[in-house]
Amino acid sequence: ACGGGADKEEETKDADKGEEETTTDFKVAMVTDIGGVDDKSFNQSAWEGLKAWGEEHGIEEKKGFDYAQSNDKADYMPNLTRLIRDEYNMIFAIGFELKEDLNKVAKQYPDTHFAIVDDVVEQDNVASINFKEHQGSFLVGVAAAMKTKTNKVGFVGGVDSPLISKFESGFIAGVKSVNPDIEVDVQYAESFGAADKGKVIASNMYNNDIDVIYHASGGTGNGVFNEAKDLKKNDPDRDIWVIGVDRDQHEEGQIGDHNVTLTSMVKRVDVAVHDLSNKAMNGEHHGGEVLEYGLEEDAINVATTNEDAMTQDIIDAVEDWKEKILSGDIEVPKTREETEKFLEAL
Amino acid sequence: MEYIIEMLNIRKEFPGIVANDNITLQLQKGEIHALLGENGAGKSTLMNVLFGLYQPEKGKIRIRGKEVKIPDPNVANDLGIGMVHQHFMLVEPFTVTQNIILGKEPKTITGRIDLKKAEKEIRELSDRYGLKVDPTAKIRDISVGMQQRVEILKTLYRGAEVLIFDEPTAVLTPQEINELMEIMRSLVKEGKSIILITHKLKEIMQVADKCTIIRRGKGIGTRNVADTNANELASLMVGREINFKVDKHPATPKETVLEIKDLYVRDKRKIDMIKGLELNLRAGEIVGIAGIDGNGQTELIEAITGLTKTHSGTILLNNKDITNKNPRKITESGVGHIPQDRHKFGLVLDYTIGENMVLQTYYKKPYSKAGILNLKEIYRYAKNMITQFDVRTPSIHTKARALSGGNQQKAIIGREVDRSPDLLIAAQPTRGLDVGAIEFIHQKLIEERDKGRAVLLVSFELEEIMDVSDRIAVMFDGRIVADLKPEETNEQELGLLMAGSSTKKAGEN
Amino acid sequence: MIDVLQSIIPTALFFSAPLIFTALGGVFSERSGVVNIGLEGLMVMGAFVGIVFNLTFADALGGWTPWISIIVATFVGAIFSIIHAVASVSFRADQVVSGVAINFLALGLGVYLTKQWYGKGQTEMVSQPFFSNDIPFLSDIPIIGPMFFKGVYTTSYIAILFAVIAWYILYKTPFGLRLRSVGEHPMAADTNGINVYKMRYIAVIISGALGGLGGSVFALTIASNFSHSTIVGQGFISLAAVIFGKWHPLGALGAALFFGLAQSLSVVSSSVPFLASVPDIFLLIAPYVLTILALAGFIGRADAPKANGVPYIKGTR
Amino acid sequence: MSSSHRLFSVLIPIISVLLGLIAGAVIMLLSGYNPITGYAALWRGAFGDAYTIGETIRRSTPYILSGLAVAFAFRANLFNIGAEGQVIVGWLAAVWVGISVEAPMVIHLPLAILAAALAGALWGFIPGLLKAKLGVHEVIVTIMMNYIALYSTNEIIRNVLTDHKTTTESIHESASMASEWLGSITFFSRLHYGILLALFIAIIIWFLIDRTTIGYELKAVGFNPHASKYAGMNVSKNIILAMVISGALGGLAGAMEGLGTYGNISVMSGFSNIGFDGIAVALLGANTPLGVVIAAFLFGTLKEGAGEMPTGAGIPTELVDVIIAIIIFFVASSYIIRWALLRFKGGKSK
Ligand SMILES: Nc1ncnc2c1ncn2[C@@H]1O[C@H](COP(=O)(O)OP(=O)(O)OP(=O)(O)O)[C@@H](O)[C@H]1O
Ligand SMILES: Nc1ncnc2c1ncn2[C@@H]1O[C@H](COP(=O)(O)OP(=O)(O)OP(=O)(O)O)[C@@H](O)[C@H]1O
Ligand SMILES: [Mg+2]
Ligand SMILES: [Mg+2]
Repeated sequence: ACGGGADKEEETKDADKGEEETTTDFKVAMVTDIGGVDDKSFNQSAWEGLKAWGEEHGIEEKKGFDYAQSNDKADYMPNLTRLIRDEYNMIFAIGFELKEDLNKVAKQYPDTHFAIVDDVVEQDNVASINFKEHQGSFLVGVAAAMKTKTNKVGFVGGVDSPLISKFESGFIAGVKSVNPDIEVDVQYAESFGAADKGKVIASNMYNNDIDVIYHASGGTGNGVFNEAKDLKKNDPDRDIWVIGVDRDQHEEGQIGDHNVTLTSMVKRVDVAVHDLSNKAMNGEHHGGEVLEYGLEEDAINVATTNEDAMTQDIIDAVEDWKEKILSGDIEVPKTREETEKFLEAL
Repeated sequence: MEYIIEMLNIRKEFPGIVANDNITLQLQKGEIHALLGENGAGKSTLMNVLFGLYQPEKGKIRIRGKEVKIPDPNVANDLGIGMVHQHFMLVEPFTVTQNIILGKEPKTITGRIDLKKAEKEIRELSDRYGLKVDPTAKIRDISVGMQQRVEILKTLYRGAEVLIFDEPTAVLTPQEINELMEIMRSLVKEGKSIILITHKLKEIMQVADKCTIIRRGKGIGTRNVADTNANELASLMVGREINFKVDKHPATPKETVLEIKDLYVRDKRKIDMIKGLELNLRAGEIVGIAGIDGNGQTELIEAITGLTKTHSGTILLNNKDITNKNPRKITESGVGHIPQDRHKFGLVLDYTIGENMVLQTYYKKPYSKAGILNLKEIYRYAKNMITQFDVRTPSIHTKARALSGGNQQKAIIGREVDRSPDLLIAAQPTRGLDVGAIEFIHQKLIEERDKGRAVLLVSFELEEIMDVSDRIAVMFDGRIVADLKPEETNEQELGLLMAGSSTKKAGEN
Repeated sequence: MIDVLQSIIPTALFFSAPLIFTALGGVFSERSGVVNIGLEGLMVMGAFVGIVFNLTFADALGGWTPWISIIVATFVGAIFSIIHAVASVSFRADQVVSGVAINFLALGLGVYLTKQWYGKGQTEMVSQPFFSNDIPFLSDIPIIGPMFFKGVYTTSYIAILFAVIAWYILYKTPFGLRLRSVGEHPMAADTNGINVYKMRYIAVIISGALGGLGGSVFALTIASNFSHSTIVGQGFISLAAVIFGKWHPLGALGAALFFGLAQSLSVVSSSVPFLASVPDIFLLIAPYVLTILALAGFIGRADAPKANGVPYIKGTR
Repeated sequence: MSSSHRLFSVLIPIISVLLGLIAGAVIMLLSGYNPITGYAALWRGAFGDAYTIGETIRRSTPYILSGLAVAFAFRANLFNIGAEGQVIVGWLAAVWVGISVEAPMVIHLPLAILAAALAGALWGFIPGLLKAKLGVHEVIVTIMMNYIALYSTNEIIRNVLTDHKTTTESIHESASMASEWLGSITFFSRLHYGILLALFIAIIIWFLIDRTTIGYELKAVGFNPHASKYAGMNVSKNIILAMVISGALGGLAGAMEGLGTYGNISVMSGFSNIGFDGIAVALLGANTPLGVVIAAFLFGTLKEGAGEMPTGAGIPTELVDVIIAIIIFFVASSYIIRWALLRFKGGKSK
């Protein structure tokens, strides 16, 4: 680390020196949010992308790429700073929670390049990586609409926020596009880690004849899966489904010979991280830009692992709508207002 | 006759103090043996040694001639030793039965406590020794006297042959004391032996066969009660002559300080505890309230001091209405109060003795100014008080908890008296204290009277009432039923009045 | 109305079960005079052990895995709680402080070992959690059946059964009488020949066992895996249930069920017509507000065991 | 006697900390790490350079106040588990005023700080009132108030302070405690003037507890409500006052975050833990203001230093929680340390 209480000018010079050396060894790192690098979600995905990047270039972990884990909101800033002073050239901040801290840090270290996932930081040295989750959510909505027999589906959100609203909006739009008569029940647990709350909500939803639940709620979703599997175990003939999020959550849905995971809205943070790392290494920084990764970039997917459940007609329908989105025929709503307009137009 | 218990040359040390130094106590079967000594002389310690709570550093204990070790109370129980502690060892929310059987519960085959069997056994025991108790009542609902009978039953239930009573009468009313004396006699008749710790020489003279005296941890000797008298015992105990008759000049009462008119007070259950009470108190006199516990004394004090709301009636202090004012207002208008339960109400035991000295005045100059304490002034004052009132404490920074009962009481009295209140209420001011301390406190009360204060003394001890008061108001069922001069009455008459069997006005003789 | 009950009662039951177990543990400990702020940590330990054991032995033990897992978690919880017992009974520690240490220790150790053993901050999901079942015959009773006997976890009934057993033990047996006496007036118990320290050790260990059980039941019925956020506050809610239930096993049961009902009601309300218009935020905080109101309104003052939180030192008064 | 007492009160925490660190080293050894590398990383993480020192102080700042909040209530024999909720509402209130009021700094900053204190005080007032008037146990009410604070705050951020966003805008400069100068001497750390305020308040609280009639009454009521009532103190008032002041301190801890560290407030998906950690800080500090300040710095150091352990030595940060637990455990068990010390001393003199 830097030696003791040297004054600011000298340290900045040090950092400059680091910048000059980049051409020979380019270093990339990321700061996780509270979820941690093994959250089976976007942090994990990002780290996988970074590892893949390292592998591609034969770089060793901890030397050329690394991550810093945040256990606490208070950790973001020190983690970012630590990596900067360990002379990483490109630093990813994973998750909208890091937005404010990154905003400050980016101002303080104009010579380091940053990227934020899931939010926008308006600084010349920060690339903002956004995903078109609404697109994927729309498509799983289509799948849910095709699958439901009761014409009732549910959405479980973690914490009500603009990001999760994108999931909600896309999902509702997708469902209603297939059949406007399907009811969508939306509930928030106000936590990404409350499995008990997730289970209570799921129990209530399934009890009210909802047969497909899409969750965008992190660990809270464990409770949703848990409830679905429990019902399935007791009554294997009952058709109930969960739609996973971020990763393919097929594994979470396995119960005996059955699997309650209909599909998952896969968000390839790894693709984006890998891609941007490469670009940065080539001097292409995209600072100040908002990079949108979506269906087109293959950064948003719909999982089809559950072959029994994702029947061909569902897959076909999903493909159809995907085409429509790609072609610009439809604009998937991202917010509640947009959803309202979208539904009126249906 | 052989000894049932012999404690020979017992020595017990605590850090920095030798509580028992070479004490010998020999108890014969079927006798009541008194143990006498000042506060802190080492009586409780000696008994705790016998009961297995403490281990002696030196000395032997023989039971029925056989030398024994008593490592814990269980062993003492097995050896037939039972103890009725000074502070009752009763679990308040439990019933009488539960308390008695605790640790030795009869069981049904299912492992459940056999309450029926236990209750039956307790009824039998209590009938045999004349110990009236209600086996199903909760401890917190029964009188102190009954609680003590429960303690006695506890020992009998465990088959005790030797019963130790540690200051059993300190908390009892005169009636209850008489009952206890009866109980002790019947226990002895049934073949039990008793060790009785008490500060009251009268009681020793009344029931004890022998008396062992200890002073400052040392055994002074054993006397046959029949061969001695109260004066001798007292001087043996204290090491000097004790003046029993309280020295005082006749009172010269002046203007009325306290005037209570048609007072009604209800308790939590909305039952009238005080029913139209009338009382006058003048400067320069001590009025003693005589009465059996539970006849409204507590409510009366609480009403005067503002701790309970009155239902109707007026209380005037120096002609100013203080009815239902808050306690602080009342204190400030000139009322001092020595509460009955010094641990609960008199002191903050976790405060130092210095801090306790300003419990009533901390917010006033010079102890604080604009809400800021003047510690220097507080400590200066406290030091002054502890010398003036002979409070024996290592320093003013000692926690009040660490002081002996007598010294705690002296501290409270000092604090209350020094504020020069026009009205000083003293509730049971000498309970549990040794004669030396009692003498001191009585003197102080009389001094206050002579300085022109009105003193209201509430006590269950007739002797104290008779000795100290200038006027006696007998309280029965929430009313003052008699108002008389001590020299014109006797304990016999007072006892009857307190029991509600007649009424009398001063000067009727 | 019946509809609503049919949907809230089963959820309340599974939601409450871990709280009931843990709160019962709290009742034992506090009845003996040892304050147990460490319930949260004991649950964490239970959840950790339950999940790790389940993951490790699921293949070998098959359908018995969850049962054996909770037994092991109970056992480890008991052992873990000895730390609290040693501190607060033998070392005369401030019991609140020691309980707080338990909370830190359990979470720290649990996550540390998870990282050590699994190389990540959270475990996989277990393959052998508890499943609910319908109770034969009883579940066919109209109205009542679906409310209480359809799709319920056996563990929920065990929890209720445990509450009754705890009541029996505490209020009907010599052991219970002794345990309570130690919490009210240890010196009285001591002079009656009861070993105060032993009783308190036993009580704290029982609370550890039940806390561990509660945590593992939570993990194996609700969370399915272990991470730093598996147990977040359930132990504190259980502590509240102990006090709310006036330190009585059946009271604690009632309080835990009340909390489960309030929680499930707040979720269900959104599908109840006249409550649907209530803003979500009010439903969200409803369980907590209801608890406060219940306490303020009709439960009122509760007296803790007198000697609760006071270390017993032989020979002082 | 009293000098050895003073010696013990210094020795015991030091020994506890040492024992905690030794236990941590043993755990590291057992799990195959090098304790020296581990602790070196911890040290670097906390004091490695000006930046980390700044961050360590910054992290300790709210702990001082939340620790004081818990300690203050304890002195009146009240257990305020609700410091967490008080921190959250204080944070919210501070930011709210910071955003919505326009005024010169001399007015704006104190106003925002005051708002935080008031919000926390309100959060303490409710359990205090219920305790004083109805005898409802403060532990349950404060636990419940934590959740109410968390969820209500999130709702207000989303629907009142912002238009369905997760983070509010930043407070105006005039309400900020952040300092460019402090940042500059610590290499852009977020060290802010809050530390001065926190230390100042610690002194005030010390004064309040030990030197004023208010403190005298609060402690008396805490020790013995009956005697206090007899002495003319208003027991209910004192219980409420103790909770109100305690809550206000919690609120101020929130202000440190809202006006100092972050300058805004975000929707939280879980507790901030500043209040919960305050319990441990208070207990470590033996509920005295000076003790709390020292414990807060210890806590801040360990927590801040922990961040460096995974990157610097590959050791999971949770090890620090284990170490903290062991330290607390030994502080709690001071009796046994005292006993051991006496044995040791006695053995030597014989
Ligand atoms: N547990 C203890 N630790 C230290 N010193 C003690 C302890 N118990 C008693 N002492 C000391 O031993 C001495 C004798 O106390 P003891 O309780 O036996 O007196 P006592 O004769 O029963 O007094 P009293 O008449 O007030 O009941 C006292 O000076 C007291 O300070
Ligand atoms: N743990 C202890 N440490 C020091 N002194 C003690 C201890 N326990 C008791 N004492 C002392 O023992 C002495 C006598 O105690 P005892 O229990 O007989 O109370 P007491 O003085 O008779 O008061 P009271 O009758 O009002 O309760 C007191 O001086 C008290 O300070
Ligand atoms: Mg005694
Ligand atoms: Mg005594």
